[in-house]
Amino acid sequence: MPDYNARELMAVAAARKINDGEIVFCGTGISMLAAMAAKHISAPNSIIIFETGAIDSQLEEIPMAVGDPRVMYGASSNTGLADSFALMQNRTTGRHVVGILGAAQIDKFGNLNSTVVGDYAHPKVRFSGSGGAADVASFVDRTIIFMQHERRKFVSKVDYLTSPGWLDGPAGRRRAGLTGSGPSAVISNLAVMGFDADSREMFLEAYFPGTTPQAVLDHMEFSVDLSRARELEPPTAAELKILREIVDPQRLILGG
Amino acid sequence: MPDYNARELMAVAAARKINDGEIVFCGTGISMLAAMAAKHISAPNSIIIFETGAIDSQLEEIPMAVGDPRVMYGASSNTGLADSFALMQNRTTGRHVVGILGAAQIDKFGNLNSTVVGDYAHPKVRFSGSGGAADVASFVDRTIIFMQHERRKFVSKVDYLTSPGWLDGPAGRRRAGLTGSGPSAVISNLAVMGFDADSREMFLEAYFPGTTPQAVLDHMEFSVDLSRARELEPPTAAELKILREIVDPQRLILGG
Amino acid sequence: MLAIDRLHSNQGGMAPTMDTSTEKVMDLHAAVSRFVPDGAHLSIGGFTCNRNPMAAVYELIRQKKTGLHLYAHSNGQGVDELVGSGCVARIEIAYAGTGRFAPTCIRFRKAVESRAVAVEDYSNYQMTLRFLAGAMGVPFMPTRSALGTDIIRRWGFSEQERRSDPRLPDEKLVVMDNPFGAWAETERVVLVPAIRPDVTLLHVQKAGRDGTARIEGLTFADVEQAKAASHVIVTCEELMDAGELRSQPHLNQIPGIIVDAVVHAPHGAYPTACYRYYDYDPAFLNDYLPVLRLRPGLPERLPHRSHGR
Amino acid sequence: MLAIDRLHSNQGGMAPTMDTSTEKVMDLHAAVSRFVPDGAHLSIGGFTCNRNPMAAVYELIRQKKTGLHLYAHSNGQGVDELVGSGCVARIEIAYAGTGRFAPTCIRFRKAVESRAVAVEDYSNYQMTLRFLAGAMGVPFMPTRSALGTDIIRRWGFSEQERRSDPRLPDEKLVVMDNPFGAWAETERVVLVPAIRPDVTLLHVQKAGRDGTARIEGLTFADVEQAKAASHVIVTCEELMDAGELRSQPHLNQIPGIIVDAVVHAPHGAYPTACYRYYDYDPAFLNDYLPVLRLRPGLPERLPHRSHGR
Repeated sequence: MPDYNARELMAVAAARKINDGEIVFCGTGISMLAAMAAKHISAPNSIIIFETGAIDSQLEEIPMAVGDPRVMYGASSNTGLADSFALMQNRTTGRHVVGILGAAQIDKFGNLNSTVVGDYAHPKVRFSGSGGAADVASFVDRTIIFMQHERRKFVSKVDYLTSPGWLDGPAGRRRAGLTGSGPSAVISNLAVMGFDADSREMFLEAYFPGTTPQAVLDHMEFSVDLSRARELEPPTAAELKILREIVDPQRLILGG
Repeated sequence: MPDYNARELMAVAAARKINDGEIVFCGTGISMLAAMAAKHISAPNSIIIFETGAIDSQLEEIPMAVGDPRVMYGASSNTGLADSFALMQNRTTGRHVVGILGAAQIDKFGNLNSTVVGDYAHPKVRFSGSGGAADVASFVDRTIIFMQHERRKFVSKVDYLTSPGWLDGPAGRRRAGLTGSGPSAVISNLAVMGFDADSREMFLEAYFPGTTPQAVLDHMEFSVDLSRARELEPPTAAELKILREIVDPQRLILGG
Repeated sequence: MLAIDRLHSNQGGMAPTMDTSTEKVMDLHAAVSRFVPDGAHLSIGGFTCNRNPMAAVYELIRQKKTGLHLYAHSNGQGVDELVGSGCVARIEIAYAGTGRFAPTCIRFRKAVESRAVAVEDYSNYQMTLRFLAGAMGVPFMPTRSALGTDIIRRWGFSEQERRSDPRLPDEKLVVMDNPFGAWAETERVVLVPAIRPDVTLLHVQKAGRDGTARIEGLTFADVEQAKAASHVIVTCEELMDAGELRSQPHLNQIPGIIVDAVVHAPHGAYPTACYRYYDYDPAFLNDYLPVLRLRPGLPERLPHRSHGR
Repeated sequence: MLAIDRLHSNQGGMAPTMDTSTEKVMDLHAAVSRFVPDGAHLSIGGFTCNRNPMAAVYELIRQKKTGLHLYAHSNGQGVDELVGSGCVARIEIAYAGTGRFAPTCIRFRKAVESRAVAVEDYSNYQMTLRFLAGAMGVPFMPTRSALGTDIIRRWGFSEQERRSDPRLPDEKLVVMDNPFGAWAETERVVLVPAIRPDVTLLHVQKAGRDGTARIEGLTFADVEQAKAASHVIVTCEELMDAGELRSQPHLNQIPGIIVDAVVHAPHGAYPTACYRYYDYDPAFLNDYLPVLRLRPGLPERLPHRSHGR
């Protein structure tokens, strides 16, 4: 079995979650690797879009931000924010989008906070804010969330609900007026979490090789069902080769 | 005094009504001549826009329709309908637009019908419909209207109110929620009509050389104030030269 | 997977699908038979005498489509041919006319007067906003256009007809006080409902095999009409490798993923204009009127002159 | 007539004007002093590490502007420099960050934590729609974005502050049932209010002396921000004769009539990127963070490195 680091494992775990024919909404960093890798693994007809206006990017070089001019390379069409988010809100195209998001805090229903720690009016810590995350989480039919697995990040209640997950449970989104579905997976540096089809609560789907279900739980403020947990299948040699030789040969995101 | 035909007189009468620095919304035909002539007569910094998306057209050749590719020539920007009407609805730019319109029927408040004669559900005669006229008449601060002076066209009540004039009087537009002002002039093949600053009712401002106030009235179903009427100053040699040699040397619109 | 494989019925219309495949070229007959059933809600691009998708329109006529529900802002020849050929049952429109040629859209007018088609009137901007709302996936857009007019007061389709047809919104439009007070110097707005056509037909200058499309010159409301639709058929003057178009993605208004069929149809806008390829044909458009008066039953006679199918 | 001659007060803001003249070139000092008074409502173009109007931002800092009300979607370096230099009193924003470099927007964060600036949060699309509403002259736009979240529930400016300030809408946003039933599969929408900035600052690749401007590559929300504003200052890499730009009007997004000042400012987006002219400067952006930590009081030290004013 080949050696790999946590980022490689996370990128592969996410890439495996992308279905053929889907539109992948990418943020900066590891989500780009996952989207690019997916096209070479199991989703050759998936396409990549950016909120900044690039539709069906070919991504020759890895962009350092979604505002990076590199996102335009080989796109089918290239405009601006208004068109890009309209495509996600439109039900013909939007329901085919899988959004890849990250956040500072997540709760058991996959609601995300990327705004503040503490009270909104008197924050202890201020983050960058929603960006397009609240839009994507509102519009598209499913999201995949990247997180660092820490107790202060997997919290019982997010300090500020920036991006809607399943809100307060199965009927939460519908009651709020949201049409798409909520998060389908959380991929952390320790595990892959799913969301129960009935309760919409987070559960442990797979733990990374070298850790245990209990170790994952120790890094969370709330508890989740462990009964369905299995050890994640490590990246194959073929997957790692794609990631290392095609997607990020300079290891800009994969790191040293 | 030089000879001239009714179209030349109408074009000149309208051109004189265009102020410097205004944006002229043009339709097809004689309104284009008026807008082009105005730039050479008294409004060098006026500009011409088309609903089809051309902003600040230079119009080398006379377009035969607002959808004609010729409207794009030398424009500052060229897009589509959404941008063009947004510019008219926006209060920064919209309040500088003078719209030139035409219609099948007009009433004393300058309300226009370009949709049907007879009942809407069972029309005796169907016309082309609003096009952008209702939009322009709703958004901009003033309009100039070209009409053929006939009794069945200057009517007590329009069969269908397509484009708002002053609606039912001075407070009509405000009550309906419209922000701009209504029509400022009607230019026909017999006369120039104004709208009273208080009552917003049509009055005879000037009759064409060769006709009389009473003759104008004979071509209308409703009566108007004649007390302010004067004979229209005929086109000057300079105005006719501009029209004939610069604006429409092939007499495509001016006719034979 | 071809989009056609995923077609299934949805409230009597066609379900929206999306196609990320890279090969969507087919002939006009196939495209129209696959994506335009009788009774489809259809929109066509272009404006008066410019870039009407005439080749596709004539194919609809050849295939004797009936019961179409047509959406148009200012459309000329395309609307008149479809209405005159008996393809259209209902039409929502702002303007029917070609410009200085056959400005009366005579067959449209006659059909409305004889009540052979049901018509509902809007303004150009209202229709544009309705397509934009469809493209954006929202139920309506606000505007001040036509407040106080019969466009607001008179409906072409009755309340009963609307409520019994799930493909029509229950209201023609809704007038509402501004919930933000007088913000934007606006006391009142009219909300115009989104249009979601089953199919939009566009004629463009350049298209790629993957559906990427480039319009040169005026875009009218074509982009909004395409993005609002469940299916899009693009006819083009030049069929190109997608890579060529993708080397300048900022010039492409239509991303390939929203397109279902790409048809190579040189002169596909004739007798209307196609910027940089050909002008409108004034002789044809002038002849149209007297020919129709003489031989109203022969719409297919004319198109043969150009693209001969 | 220069637009400046027509300036007059309007609800404490600057009255919208329009300028059809063909010569709008001035230097940056003149443009900023004329069109950006203290307390102005300002929006700046660009996105994270791309095409921020940095030359204009540094000029605002040099002129020690105070009390600015800033509107931004995802802005990085421009926002952080303005906030860090004490120019900004209030900010409505979706995201403050530069991307992989100085992703924390440290001075913005610190200012919010210490309550040196008042902040109100929206999403990127909401901010885009708010600029679009301003550009379209309507009071609001509808969307489903952020329903059920604290973006809807938590306001940054109090109801009292809103009602006493005619330049702010009375509501942050309004949630409303769809008046068209479930049309467009939507039961509820949030209406986001139009933004009408007093001034928008844009940096573009090419501009004409008449204000006509051409953006190459991603346009972000620059076009909407410009059209929404009462005044527009455009800085450009290349100052061109208007005729050159007008020979390809479909490539120009900004018509000259909405622009008040054109400033020739090569490298005017540095250290952020300007497509086809220069990339972002990773060394500068990496240095920014430690330099700020050491010498937080010296924002003007850095820009000298590039355009040396």
